[in-house]
Amino acid sequence: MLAPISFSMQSLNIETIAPILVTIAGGLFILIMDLFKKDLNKSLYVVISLLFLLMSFGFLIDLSVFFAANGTFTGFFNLVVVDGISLISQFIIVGASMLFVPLALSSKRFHEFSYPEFFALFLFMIAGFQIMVSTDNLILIFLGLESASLALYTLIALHNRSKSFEAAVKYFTMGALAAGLYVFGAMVLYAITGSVEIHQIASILVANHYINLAYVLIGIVFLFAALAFKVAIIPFHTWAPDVYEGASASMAGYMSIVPKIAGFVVMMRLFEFLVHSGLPWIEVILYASVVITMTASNIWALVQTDVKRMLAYSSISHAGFVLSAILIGTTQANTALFLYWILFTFTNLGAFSMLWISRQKNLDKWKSSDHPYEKFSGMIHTSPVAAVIMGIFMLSLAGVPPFALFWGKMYMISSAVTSGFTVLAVIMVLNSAIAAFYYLKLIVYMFMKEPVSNVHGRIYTMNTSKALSTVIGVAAIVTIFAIIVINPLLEIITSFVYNSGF
Amino acid sequence: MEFYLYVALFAPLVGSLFSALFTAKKANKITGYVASFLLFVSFVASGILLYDVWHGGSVHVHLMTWINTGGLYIPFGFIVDNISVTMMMVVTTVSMLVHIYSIGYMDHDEGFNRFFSYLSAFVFSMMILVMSDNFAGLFIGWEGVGLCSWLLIGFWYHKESASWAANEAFIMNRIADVGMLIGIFMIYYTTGSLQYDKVFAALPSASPYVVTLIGSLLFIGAMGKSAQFPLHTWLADAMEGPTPVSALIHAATMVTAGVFLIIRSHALYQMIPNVGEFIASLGAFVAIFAASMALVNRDIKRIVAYSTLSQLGYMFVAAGLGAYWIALFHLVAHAFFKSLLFLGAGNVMHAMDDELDPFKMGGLGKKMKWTLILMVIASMALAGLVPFAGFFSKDPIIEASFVSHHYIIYATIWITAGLTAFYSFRMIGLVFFGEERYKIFGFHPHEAYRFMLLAMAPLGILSIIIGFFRTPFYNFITNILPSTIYEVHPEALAWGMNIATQALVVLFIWYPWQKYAKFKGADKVFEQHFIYKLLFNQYYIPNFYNKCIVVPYTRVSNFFWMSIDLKIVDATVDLIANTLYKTGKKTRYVQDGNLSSMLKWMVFGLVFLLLMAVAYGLAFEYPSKIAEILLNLGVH
Amino acid sequence: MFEAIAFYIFSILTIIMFYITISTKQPLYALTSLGAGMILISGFFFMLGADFLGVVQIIVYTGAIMALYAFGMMFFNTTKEIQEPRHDSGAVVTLSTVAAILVIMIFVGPIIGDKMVSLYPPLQGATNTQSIGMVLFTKYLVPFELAAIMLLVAMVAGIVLAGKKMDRSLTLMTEEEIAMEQEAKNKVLV
Amino acid sequence: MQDYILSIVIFFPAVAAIFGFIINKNSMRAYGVAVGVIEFILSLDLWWIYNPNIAGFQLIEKIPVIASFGINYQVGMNGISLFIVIMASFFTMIGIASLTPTKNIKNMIITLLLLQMTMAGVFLALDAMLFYAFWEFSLVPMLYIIGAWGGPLRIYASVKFFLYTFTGSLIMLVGLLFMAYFYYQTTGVWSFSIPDWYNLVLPLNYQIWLFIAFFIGFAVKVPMFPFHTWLPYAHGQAPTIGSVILAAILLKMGTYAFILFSLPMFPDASKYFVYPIAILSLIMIIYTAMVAYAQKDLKQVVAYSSISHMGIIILGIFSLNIIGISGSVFLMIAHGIVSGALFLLVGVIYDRRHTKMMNEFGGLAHVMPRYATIFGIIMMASVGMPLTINFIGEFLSLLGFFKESHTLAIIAVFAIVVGAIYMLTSYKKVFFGNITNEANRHLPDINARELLALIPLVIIAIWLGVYPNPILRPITKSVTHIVEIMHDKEAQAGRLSLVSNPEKLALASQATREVR
Amino acid sequence: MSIGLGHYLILSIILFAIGLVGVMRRKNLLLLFFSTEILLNSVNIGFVAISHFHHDLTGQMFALFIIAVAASEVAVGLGLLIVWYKRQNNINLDQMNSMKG
Repeated sequence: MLAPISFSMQSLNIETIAPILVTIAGGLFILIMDLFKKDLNKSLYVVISLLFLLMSFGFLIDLSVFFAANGTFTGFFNLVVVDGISLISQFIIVGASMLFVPLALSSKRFHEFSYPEFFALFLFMIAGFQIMVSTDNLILIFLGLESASLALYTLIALHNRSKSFEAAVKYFTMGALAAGLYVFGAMVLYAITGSVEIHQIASILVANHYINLAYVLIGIVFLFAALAFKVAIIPFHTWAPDVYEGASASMAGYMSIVPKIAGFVVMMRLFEFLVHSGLPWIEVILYASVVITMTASNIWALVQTDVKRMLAYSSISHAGFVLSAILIGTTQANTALFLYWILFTFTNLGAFSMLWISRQKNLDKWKSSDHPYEKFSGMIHTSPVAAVIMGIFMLSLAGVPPFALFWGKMYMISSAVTSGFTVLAVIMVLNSAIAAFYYLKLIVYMFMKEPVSNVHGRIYTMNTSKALSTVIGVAAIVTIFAIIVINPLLEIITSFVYNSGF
Repeated sequence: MEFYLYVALFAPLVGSLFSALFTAKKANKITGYVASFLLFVSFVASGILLYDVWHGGSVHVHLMTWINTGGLYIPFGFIVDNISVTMMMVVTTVSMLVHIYSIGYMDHDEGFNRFFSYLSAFVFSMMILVMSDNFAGLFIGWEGVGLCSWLLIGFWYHKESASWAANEAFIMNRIADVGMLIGIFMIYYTTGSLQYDKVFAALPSASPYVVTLIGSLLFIGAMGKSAQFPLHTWLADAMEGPTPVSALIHAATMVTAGVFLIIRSHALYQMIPNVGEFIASLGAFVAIFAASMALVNRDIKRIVAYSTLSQLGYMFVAAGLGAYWIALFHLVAHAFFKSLLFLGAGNVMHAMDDELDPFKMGGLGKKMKWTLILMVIASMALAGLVPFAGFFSKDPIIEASFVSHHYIIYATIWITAGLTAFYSFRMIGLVFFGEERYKIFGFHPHEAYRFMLLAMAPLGILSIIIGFFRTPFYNFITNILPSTIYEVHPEALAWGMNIATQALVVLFIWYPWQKYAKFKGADKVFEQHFIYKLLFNQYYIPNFYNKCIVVPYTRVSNFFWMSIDLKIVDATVDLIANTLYKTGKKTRYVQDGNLSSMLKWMVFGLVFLLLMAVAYGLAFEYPSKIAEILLNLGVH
Repeated sequence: MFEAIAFYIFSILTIIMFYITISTKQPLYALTSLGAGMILISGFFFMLGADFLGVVQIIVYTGAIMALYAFGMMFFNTTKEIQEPRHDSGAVVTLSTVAAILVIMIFVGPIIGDKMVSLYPPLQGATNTQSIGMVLFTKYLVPFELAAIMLLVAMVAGIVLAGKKMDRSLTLMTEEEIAMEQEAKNKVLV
Repeated sequence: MQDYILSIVIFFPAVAAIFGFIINKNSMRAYGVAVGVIEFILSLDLWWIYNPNIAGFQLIEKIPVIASFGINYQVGMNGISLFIVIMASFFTMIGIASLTPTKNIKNMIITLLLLQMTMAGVFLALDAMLFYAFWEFSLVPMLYIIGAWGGPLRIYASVKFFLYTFTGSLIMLVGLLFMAYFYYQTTGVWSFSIPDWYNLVLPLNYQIWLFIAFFIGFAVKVPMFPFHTWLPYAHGQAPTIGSVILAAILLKMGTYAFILFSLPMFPDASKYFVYPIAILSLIMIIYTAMVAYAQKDLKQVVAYSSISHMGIIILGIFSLNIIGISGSVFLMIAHGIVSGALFLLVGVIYDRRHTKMMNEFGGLAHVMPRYATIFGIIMMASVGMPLTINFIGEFLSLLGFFKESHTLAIIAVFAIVVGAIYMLTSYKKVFFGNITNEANRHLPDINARELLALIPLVIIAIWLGVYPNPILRPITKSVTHIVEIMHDKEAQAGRLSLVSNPEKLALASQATREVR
Repeated sequence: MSIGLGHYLILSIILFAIGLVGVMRRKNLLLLFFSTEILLNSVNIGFVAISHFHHDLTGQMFALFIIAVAASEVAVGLGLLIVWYKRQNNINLDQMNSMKG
């Protein structure tokens, strides 16, 4: 008979997953509530979700304080890691989710928000992403990834129109393939090193001087492909435009931020030792990925006719831009990644929210796509404030100072410059220039064209409500006055990233 | 004395500004009177200054700093010395008279006020030009007179030819100004200053090459302003302006600025006699060249203009040979008689309703006695008959060229003296004598206003008597100019030469008188002759300029714009943008919306990365084996 | 020797089964062969001493998943032969073959695993199932719980997606239609 | 208040613009004029406060913004920026005052005020990032002005303008970041402060690359020869006010930046590149002048003439001596005044006839004598008539460059010929001759509102031509300082280090707030 | 001859390749899902084999969780297919191309 295993509750460090537990609890709470009382208004669920997210946020702050004092710590048999990057990325995930949830309170009714399950799934999804970033165990990453993804597919489909089903099915199928690739990659690495924890894999590989390099690279390739799918790196990006188009604008905005940051954090953990391994192959592959992703998606974004689809391609481009941080791999670059992503969160979520509030249900003119450029023609005359705000988001995305994203871009380019990636820096700025064109296209439509006849300015804010306005207001204010928060952000992120050894 | 200097300088400006106030108003005689009066004031002030300078004084003032930066110091400084006061006298005298004359001449013109504004502005610029104590100030005046010349040539802007001529004059002067400006740069670069005194003190220590260069460059400037070949075409075309303008600007003052520049810089040119010789040679060439064109011209103003050109040639001969005082003296004398000639031509034009072709006139002498007399005086002065001004001013030039052993120059300008007489009296003959051909064309000529004639009278008197002031002038001016005396030895030869010249002149007065005073009809045979055509078409030089400079310039400009700027430079930029856009258009259907192909893309990406990984992994693992295989394949 | 024979037989069968799955035009064949392949895979598990996994494989895959698929097949009415265009199978086969060959080429070589330290060895004297239990409830506690959440998510998702509420779409209805519907509902209640 | 006067000058218009949103449409113009006047008075106040004894920057304000990355809000002025700022506010003022009634005048005025903020910001910023932020943001209002109120091709023109300049400046951004990195390498501290950067000596090869990076950004803005094609479109399509500000102020950003960055930071590279840049400038001067001659649209003529003049400015800057640079700075002001006036003048006939094609006109001097006179005066200033403002700038620039290279300067002097050619022919086409087009027969002459804008410009054009000292002296002072910095660095070229005699340069970064 | 880890891995790879081919070829979504199951199953073999030969339980753990994930995926995937089928009345992915470009 086996001896019973015993370990103290203390040793588990249960607080390490406290923020995650809270979100899961939130999801369960909503499900249970629904059991007792049906047909509750969505606003209630929004508030409950917000409250749980807020609690999660509070726990995160608590953990951060602890981290700032004591450095990285782990829980559950070293499975759950609380380090700087997991904390920052969880802040981003939870924060972006808090910005997203109020978008459910649109004045028009859409199908997904009529489900309490929507909010439950949403909270489970957040938990999944939180798990994903706070571990370096490939199994746990996989589980977090899958549970989040499964929830996400459902959330997309719940929008309940054929485009969203199509989007969900496409995303799902490709996600399944990516899952296969991921586990295969994990298998290869496991075969070589006998471990599925990244830091152990790293130390074993380094100890063996990367013997059997080809195996290692194969494993890396499979993992990279799976993660690249998640963050939409070309050629694994093909889901992104269709899914963004099929999903509701609010969901698309959310997708452009949260799943990607989770993916980036995993990539960061995985590639942290590889880019410092001195293997030129890694550098070349990442370099090529960065350049191709930025450039090709920019070029495709140029020719889009639908704003949301354009923003989808632009999100791919931004992801490519940020991937360069992984390539550079210095503390400054990793800091820049998070800084960029925080600023990107506000700007991009703002932009998608603007699309969301202009969502029409049944306008004959624009049946085929929700947000064609023509719809925004002459917006400055009919709905000036909305046009100005949208314009600011576009400028920020294009990287025009003093708006938020410029500072992220600047810091990212600086990190490239500092580490000797001069050509990369130049490519990055040239791509920013290309990107400016399509952002400008929307500005041109909004500010320089004549309004479409028979269109009332109301259509641009048809779907708005106080909650949505608040979200947009917050996003706009942060976008405009980002400069004030950059310094504290930068200091915190730098110290967090540096203290977790990235 | 400073006070008088400022009065002399600024009175014309005040007049100009005063008139300018009325430009938009109807013609008002007041402006003419005020401007003329202020010119008179300026004249008086100049006279006082002359008196002062005559008695050994000299005024040098420093009004204010103009430019002061990085070691460059240029003040608004004015100097009144023997040279400038001479010029001031000429300028103020002629201007004053022309102003008065213009009150009558521009009587019916609606731009009367504007005219006086421009004219006084011109005088002001000219005063700056002659009074400045540095090259920058000189250049201000230089450009200022150019501007006023542009305004006045194009005064009747509704005439296409007038505005064209104005632009031509301005642009051609500008071309010359390039040389001038570079010369000024060079001076500054060499001497570190632009003040005359400092420059001339410093130049001797500069290398001869540089000095030669500076001299040449300044002369290029002078060539433009004084319309020397090959920049001469503007002067004839400038006759599109009102006649008083021609009298003042294109005869008496502005065109002589080039000569003035040489005289002013005599210290410089004395150092470079070879440049001087070139100047003299060019002057001689222009003298005969212009005179030849005047021979056959059918436009009285143009005849006078060519004669001006020719006389400028004389002046340059003198200046080039170092006979600065003679050049200056001829300048003075020429100013008087040539402006008189122009004003006379103006009277004729006035009488003939702006008709200029002398072949349509004839016999005007009966109606315009006074004009005839004045014109004849002026022509005689021009021809150099004893005792008119020309004899005292022009003949010394001929002698000087002889004395300095430049015999070709001598021969050229000697012949030119004859030609001068010829065309002058051809014109007199055609205009004032013979049949009254104008009647065919229905003109009703009349004598000019009394006061206009009165305004001309002093010029007539001066044309007669100025020659007798040669010796005092010599004494006066050689205080600062080199006092070379060109006397032909032996004295008999001198006498002989004088007589020969006079004879030549008389001969060439008599011949056209014979031919044209009784003019019946044009000599058809002669008009078909090659030489006639050549001369009549001004040696085809304007045509040449048009075909070889204006047209190509336009074509090249168009080419630059249409072919280079739009089709290459701009198109390249657009090409980059279009390439990106088209690439996007062509490749966007990589995303064909089919799930199968999306999955294939993923697998393709994976396989590609695998290929890379395996290739690199193997290469990393078996470098020696791969090298061996490659070696077997013949790759080193 | 027995092991080798069993391995090769199982391998060949599995490969054939899965090949049928991906190539047949009869969905029913595909389903059957997939199920067969999965059972064969459990055979490998037993051969490798992973008894627990072998059982799980049979129960979950063949029991649950196959049943779900069979249900789906009936729902979608795909029992008859399906038509699939074959125009671009060349690229497909090339890509996969290249991928396989590449990886195999590498794996023919030795693996460093020989020198490797085992991090979680099976407990001495415990069965496979016991060992798995020991690891699962200590080290892999969090993944285990998370898997539960994941299954909950899947369940909720499946219920929601397949539920009746999805038959009408609020997204596509105008606000007026929604209001009318609401009214009608209220009337029924009253 | 005087301690923060620069910030007030920069941000007052922006604040006013935001308040502008609540102003009624009908009172907007009055509001705009009032704000413009106040801003102009504020900027004149700068001149009053300006201490002529300080060669470097003065009235420095420094507030940390991103302290950990060395980005500060740092502003200050010297004799160079002072006058450009005054000119900018001046043009904003008269631009608003002379605005013809157009649609959406409210948006226009708000945009103009924002533009004024960015212009003041660019010229007063002493932190490279702050500079860059204003530099980039200035594109946005201009984009809107051209794109919303421009001619038929306005969208193409505005987008081209934006993208072209944006691309150039992004490359400059890389240069800025490199510069900061080198500073960090040398001192261990991040800093984007320009006076700090002045203390940095760079090896030649670094200098060359950085110079190129900055050059691309500046050259597009100036615009220099192969990068100039956005300008004719922008000018051709922009509304009058847009062209005026674009030509008068925005183009000066590029040349100002050359003086602010390229010369003192990369003295050796500047020297190294003198000839290539001089040749480009020559092409700009001669070639664009010829292209201007070929134009049929009056506004395009002025646009190309701008490029031609900018060529002289660049040439003067790269004379690398005090005379030339002072002349260039002076010419920046001069060209601002003159080209601004020219565009206003073109706007006058455009308002009346809605066309700018020269063959539509002819004989305008008959019906619009006052207009013709003012145009004539400004044109003469443009062709560099002495005693007008342009002459001094051109004269000094060319004289300065003559010291550097005789041959090239000689070619450059031909600017005065080619300039005269296109200007005079255009003038002739529009004003001289008889009225051929009946539509022009009854054109009203220039009116009081237009005169209000133009007369000050004419007065300035002549006043500063006759008496340039009030602005030439401060300019010279500051230019001398910059040239000294260059010389100090030359002395120890080679290694990445700080300048060895910092006490002299310390003056530059010292916060000197001497109040008169 | 004994069967080593290599054999199992090669089998795993072959099955994975078959899965990939299926994923790319299948136009019927249901059958496409079958192929994804093959992918996961092939990996399972690998994990278990490695686990066996390395005497390490992690591989089996991984395989266990993969099975769990596979089960969840089927639930969600079928749910999605059902809604799609209800709306479009087919599950052929060639009909699924309303978004492209």
